[in-house]
Amino acid sequence: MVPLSHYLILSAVLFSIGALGVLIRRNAIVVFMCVEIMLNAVNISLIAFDNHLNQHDGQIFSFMVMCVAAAEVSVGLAIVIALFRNRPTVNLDEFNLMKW
Amino acid sequence: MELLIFYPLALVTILLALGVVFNTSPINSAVSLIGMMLGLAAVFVLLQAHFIAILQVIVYAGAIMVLFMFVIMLLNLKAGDDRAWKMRERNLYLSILTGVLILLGLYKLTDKIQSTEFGETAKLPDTFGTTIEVGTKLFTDYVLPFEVASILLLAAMVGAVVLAKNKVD
Amino acid sequence: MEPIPAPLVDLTSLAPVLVLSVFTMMVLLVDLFVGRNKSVLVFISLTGLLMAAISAFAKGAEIPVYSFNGAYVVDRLSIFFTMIFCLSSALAILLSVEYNKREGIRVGEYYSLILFCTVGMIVLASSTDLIMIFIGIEIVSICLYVLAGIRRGDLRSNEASLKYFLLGAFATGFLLYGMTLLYGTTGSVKLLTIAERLNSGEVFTNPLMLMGVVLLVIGFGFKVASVPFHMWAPDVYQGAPTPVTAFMAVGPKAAAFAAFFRVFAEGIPELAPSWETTLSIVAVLSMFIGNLGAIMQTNIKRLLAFSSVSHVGYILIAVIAKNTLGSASLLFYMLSYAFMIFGIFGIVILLGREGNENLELENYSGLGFKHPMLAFCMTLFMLSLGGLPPLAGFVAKFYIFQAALKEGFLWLVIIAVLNSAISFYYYLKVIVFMYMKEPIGEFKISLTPITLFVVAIGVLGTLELGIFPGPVIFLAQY
Amino acid sequence: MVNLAFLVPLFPLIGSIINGFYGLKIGKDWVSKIACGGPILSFLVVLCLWVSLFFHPEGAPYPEQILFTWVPAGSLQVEFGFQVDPLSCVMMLVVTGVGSVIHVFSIGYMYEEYSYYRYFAYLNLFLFSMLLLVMGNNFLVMFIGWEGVGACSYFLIGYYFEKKSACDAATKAFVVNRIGDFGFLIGIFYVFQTFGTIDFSSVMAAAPTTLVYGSETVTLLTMFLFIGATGKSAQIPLYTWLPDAMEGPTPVSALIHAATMVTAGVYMVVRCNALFNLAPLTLTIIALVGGGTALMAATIGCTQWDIKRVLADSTVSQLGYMFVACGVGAYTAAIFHLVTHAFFKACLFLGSGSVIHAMHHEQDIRRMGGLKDHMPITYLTFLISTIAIAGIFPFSGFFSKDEILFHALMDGNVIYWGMGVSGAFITAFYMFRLVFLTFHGESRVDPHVHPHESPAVMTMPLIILAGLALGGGLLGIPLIHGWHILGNWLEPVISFDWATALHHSETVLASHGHHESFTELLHSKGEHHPNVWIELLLMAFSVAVALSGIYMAYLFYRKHPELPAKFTKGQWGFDLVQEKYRVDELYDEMFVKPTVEASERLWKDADMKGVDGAVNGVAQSIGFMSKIAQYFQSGFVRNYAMFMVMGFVVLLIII
Repeated sequence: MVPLSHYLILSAVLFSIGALGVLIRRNAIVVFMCVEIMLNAVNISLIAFDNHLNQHDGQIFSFMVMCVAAAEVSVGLAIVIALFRNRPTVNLDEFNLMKW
Repeated sequence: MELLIFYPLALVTILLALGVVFNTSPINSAVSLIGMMLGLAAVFVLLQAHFIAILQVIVYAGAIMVLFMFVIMLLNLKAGDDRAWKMRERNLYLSILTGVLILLGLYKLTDKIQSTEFGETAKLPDTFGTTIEVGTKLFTDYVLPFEVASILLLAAMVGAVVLAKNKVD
Repeated sequence: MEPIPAPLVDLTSLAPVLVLSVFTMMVLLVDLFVGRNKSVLVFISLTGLLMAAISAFAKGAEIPVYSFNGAYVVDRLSIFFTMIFCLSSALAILLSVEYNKREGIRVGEYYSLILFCTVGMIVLASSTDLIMIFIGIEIVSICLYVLAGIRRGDLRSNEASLKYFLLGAFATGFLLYGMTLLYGTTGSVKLLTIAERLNSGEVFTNPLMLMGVVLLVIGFGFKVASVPFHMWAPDVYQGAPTPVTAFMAVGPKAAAFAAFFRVFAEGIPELAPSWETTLSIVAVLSMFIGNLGAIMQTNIKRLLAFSSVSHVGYILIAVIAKNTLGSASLLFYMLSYAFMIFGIFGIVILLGREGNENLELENYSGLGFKHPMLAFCMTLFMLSLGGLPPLAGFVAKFYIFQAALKEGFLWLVIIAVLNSAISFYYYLKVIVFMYMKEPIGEFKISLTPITLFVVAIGVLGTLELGIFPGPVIFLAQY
Repeated sequence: MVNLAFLVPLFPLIGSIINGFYGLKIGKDWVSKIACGGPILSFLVVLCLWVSLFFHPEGAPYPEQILFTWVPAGSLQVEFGFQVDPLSCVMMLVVTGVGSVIHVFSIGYMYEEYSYYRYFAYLNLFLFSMLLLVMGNNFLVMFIGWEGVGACSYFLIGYYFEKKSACDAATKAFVVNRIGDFGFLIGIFYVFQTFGTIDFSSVMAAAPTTLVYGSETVTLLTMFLFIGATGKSAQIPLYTWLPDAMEGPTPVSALIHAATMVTAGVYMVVRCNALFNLAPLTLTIIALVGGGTALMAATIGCTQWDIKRVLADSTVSQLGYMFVACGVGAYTAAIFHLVTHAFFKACLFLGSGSVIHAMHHEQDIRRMGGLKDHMPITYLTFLISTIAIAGIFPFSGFFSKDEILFHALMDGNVIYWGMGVSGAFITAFYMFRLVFLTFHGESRVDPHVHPHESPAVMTMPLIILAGLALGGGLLGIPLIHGWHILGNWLEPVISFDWATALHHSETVLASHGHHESFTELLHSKGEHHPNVWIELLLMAFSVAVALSGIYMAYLFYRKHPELPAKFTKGQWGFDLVQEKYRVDELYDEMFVKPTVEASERLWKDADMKGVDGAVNGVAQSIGFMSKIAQYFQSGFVRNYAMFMVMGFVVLLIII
């Protein structure tokens, strides 16, 4: 029997790795991927809680998270494509027209 | 017994996640992400969430990652000839700051997790996490989010088309 | 295998959402058949918004009504917010008509996205379930990501969209984590059940729950643009098309505040001792950083972005107050803010012309002599934003402070009043440019009627809510 | 009769709207007719209201006209209503009366201006706001007017917007006023916290039985209100905006920055006298601030060369006198001085306007002199007002100022009195310095300028105001019992039930275990009949002081014109005073610069030196913390994300 806290810590570690990726990568697509890691990490928590509480709410929630993730990815990649048409790069550091 | 499966699984997923972050090749990153998601599917199975595990494979590893791959191919991004694929340039203070922040956050999180009393784990029925159970729940108690999600997907679809279609009339 | 029992579906509660969804699909479909002239779409959208606003009262007087196992509610807050959303979307659409023509935005989906966004906002403001709130926020955000980038040929618009999207997705992660922890530690996703369980003291001192609360603050804080999660706001406001900026500053922000208020004041008021401090810090920082940031700005859209950050600070006080007066003042503030912001952006749009949006403050020099009426309206809005009586902004602020004082937050009120004094520094700057500087270049303003109409509505609303706020306050308080 | 009250502010409002929107179309003549018609009609209505008050049954509550419920916010009901009682009636008379006269003067003074209509639109709007301030039946309506006059004053100071100094002065006035308003608003919230209502009549009626004498609550509350008063009435430390406000047209200075708006603070303190009575500490502070301001501004007045600046400093100083009166509880005297000051100071400003008009916008008194032959009417009216402000019997200023000094000595202490008397001496000196330098002696006028007497539309107002400055003192002749018309008139508003209040305080304190007796205090607050001889002696003394001040001015500026230069040359003290004690510079250094700099550093410099530099490894390490600050708003997505995470971690640590 794996204790709940193990799953939660796994989730926390993956979440942090995802956040780290967002902070240090400069490629827009990889940053997306890191956000996906964060969402996935949260799914572990949700399902672990479900298992612990004998409920299905968390699974419904993670189902919705997947749904949202799919929607976000489609829009996000569309944004990248739109950008790429104007300026063929996905380097976040080059998008710095507006500041201060 | 389950712990014996859990630890290697957790280790592999974490390594694959790190692989996503630190890989300089876009395709490698994406493949690592697929691997990580499959690993998570296994974790879900361990948690008896069979339905979600299947979804994880089909939706995430299948559909979403294919989209990623597709875009990477479409934009024809290759490692090496674009600085974008590197990590951000070296800056000692920033790197230290980032590391410290993430570690601090992680430390706090694990600390809170470990200091929390969760009580007894419920005894799970055999039907837990099956498609029937989750489906019943989804179509009775959670029918509203289920339906509203359709609006979300439709909006996302329209949005993606608007942004990505080649030429506006 | 036994058949799944039919779910309990309460369609009248959902009336505005359903009506608006239908009209949205209609816009999508009709767009296929009309040519370049999109005015029929505008007409359909406005009709849809009107119908949705009317149908918000479908439940009649017997509110609050909870439906879908307590996932959805029709109450004072949700009805009033629905009205605000319909109003702000309608104004945004009206502002877009001429702007889109001028700037060559010829996508019919533009209108359907605004309507989708409105559906999301209504869902968000009426949900009492974490899953629903999450989905609602996502509908709103995804529509906004697209709307911000709808000028596809413009690099600034692209950049705004990308920045907003990346940070938004990042914040979504935090929000989701927070909701998860709240669910895990209380065992429910329904706000009512959570409140009940907290009330009975079962799970009170759970450290993980407090962690979840902090994560929620981040998630919601991002959506409403409060310090330190506000950084996207100036850039995105600047880059997005002007009507979308106006829309973003009002509707979605109001929706996020509705959810914010519901989760914090209705779901976890028992945890107030811990989140009060957190939110107070965020509110105070928002006020100061927003005001300090605005002083330096020379671009009117960025200036308004920073000023909106400071306004978020004031509005957060209403959330912190967490009483009925707080919710009423939140409603009132958002309504009056809608009038002011749409009025200002209407003028900003009027001042632009094709290929040059004239967004620098310098472009406003001497407006007071060339177009005294426009300058007068702008002055009115600026003074109202700063909180000069008897304009809407003053009554709104006063009302919020009242709610906070009732709970004994005198120190917060003092800081807020001090900040509203500071804020005059940059609101006056705009007025100084209009009245006290010689014009540079010539104004080539075409006073297009629909945009002017929006400005007029803004003026009327600002004055009405300032001088005769009685009926609206009555509605808000019920 | 009170139902007519809404007409009073309505007329100027209508005038303002018509002139503001259609002013250019209807031509200057109609603009002036409409602009002056509003205040004059209001004045007539006020007269009716005033007469109706004579028939008011004694002891009954004063009528209020409720127009509508403004804020029906559950526990907080705010009515939009007007109050017509003796105090507001006096103020209304002054505002509409002096206002009308100044409007008429403006026709002549401003006729050549291009945006003539704009000026009158603002001026009418100002009058509207001022009337709201005066007539409001609760704190919030007063606050509308309070902010409204600030905004109008802003627009009118910045009327000559081509001049940068005018714009700066306008902004300064507005921002400084806002600081005061901030105090006032907090005060209002505090009042609501304490009383549950913000109606003047209910609050003042409830004060004696709600508050404890000298308690922390009432002290704080009144202090916040007083901060509001210092902002609007230009007292230390917020007085710096008023001298700068002279950048506006001269009639504006007369109306707003002498006769009406700046007295709003005094009016508010008198209106809330029931609260201030219970806060002895606040009263002490008020008296000290008032006395200090009176002295300081008077000394500055001696060194200025600009005719309007001298008058502005004298206004600040006279306002200080009014606050001294408030501080010692002599509210009648404060209002009395307010009224007479409105007369003679408006006359002085208009007179200076007439001079400036004649001299083609020359304001430096070093380039005047000998004007009395060229403009006899202006000279005469100016002289009358100057004698009034100097306090020579039987001009109006003598009575009001003397009453203040008398109360300062009797109800206060010798320090207040000393401040007042020395202030009076300096006042007489610098006012006559002004007269001598402007109107007497050799002409130092630029030979191209030919001064001439102003047209009748400008001299008539001067004559009216000079007449009032001459005879206004009749309102309150203190010696003869029953002759203090103003005192008897205001009695119902400012009488305070000391017995109930102190008794209540004793009981409350006793219930908290503090046994304190206020019997002695109560006794001292009772009727006391001062010796007539003491009063006469004081009068004689102050007249002597004023005369000696005048004589000194005569010596310095008529008899031995070379003396002043000898005295002042190289004196650091003189320089300090001439530079207005460098308070402006001090504020600039302390508040304005840091704010602007902080803003600049955080946002503007960020990318120039910070992020780019850091990324390219060019910038030197200038400290860890400052680098973090530079990541503010750099335009890089990941930096924004970083800030979010940082906020997250910080919040985690806090919780």
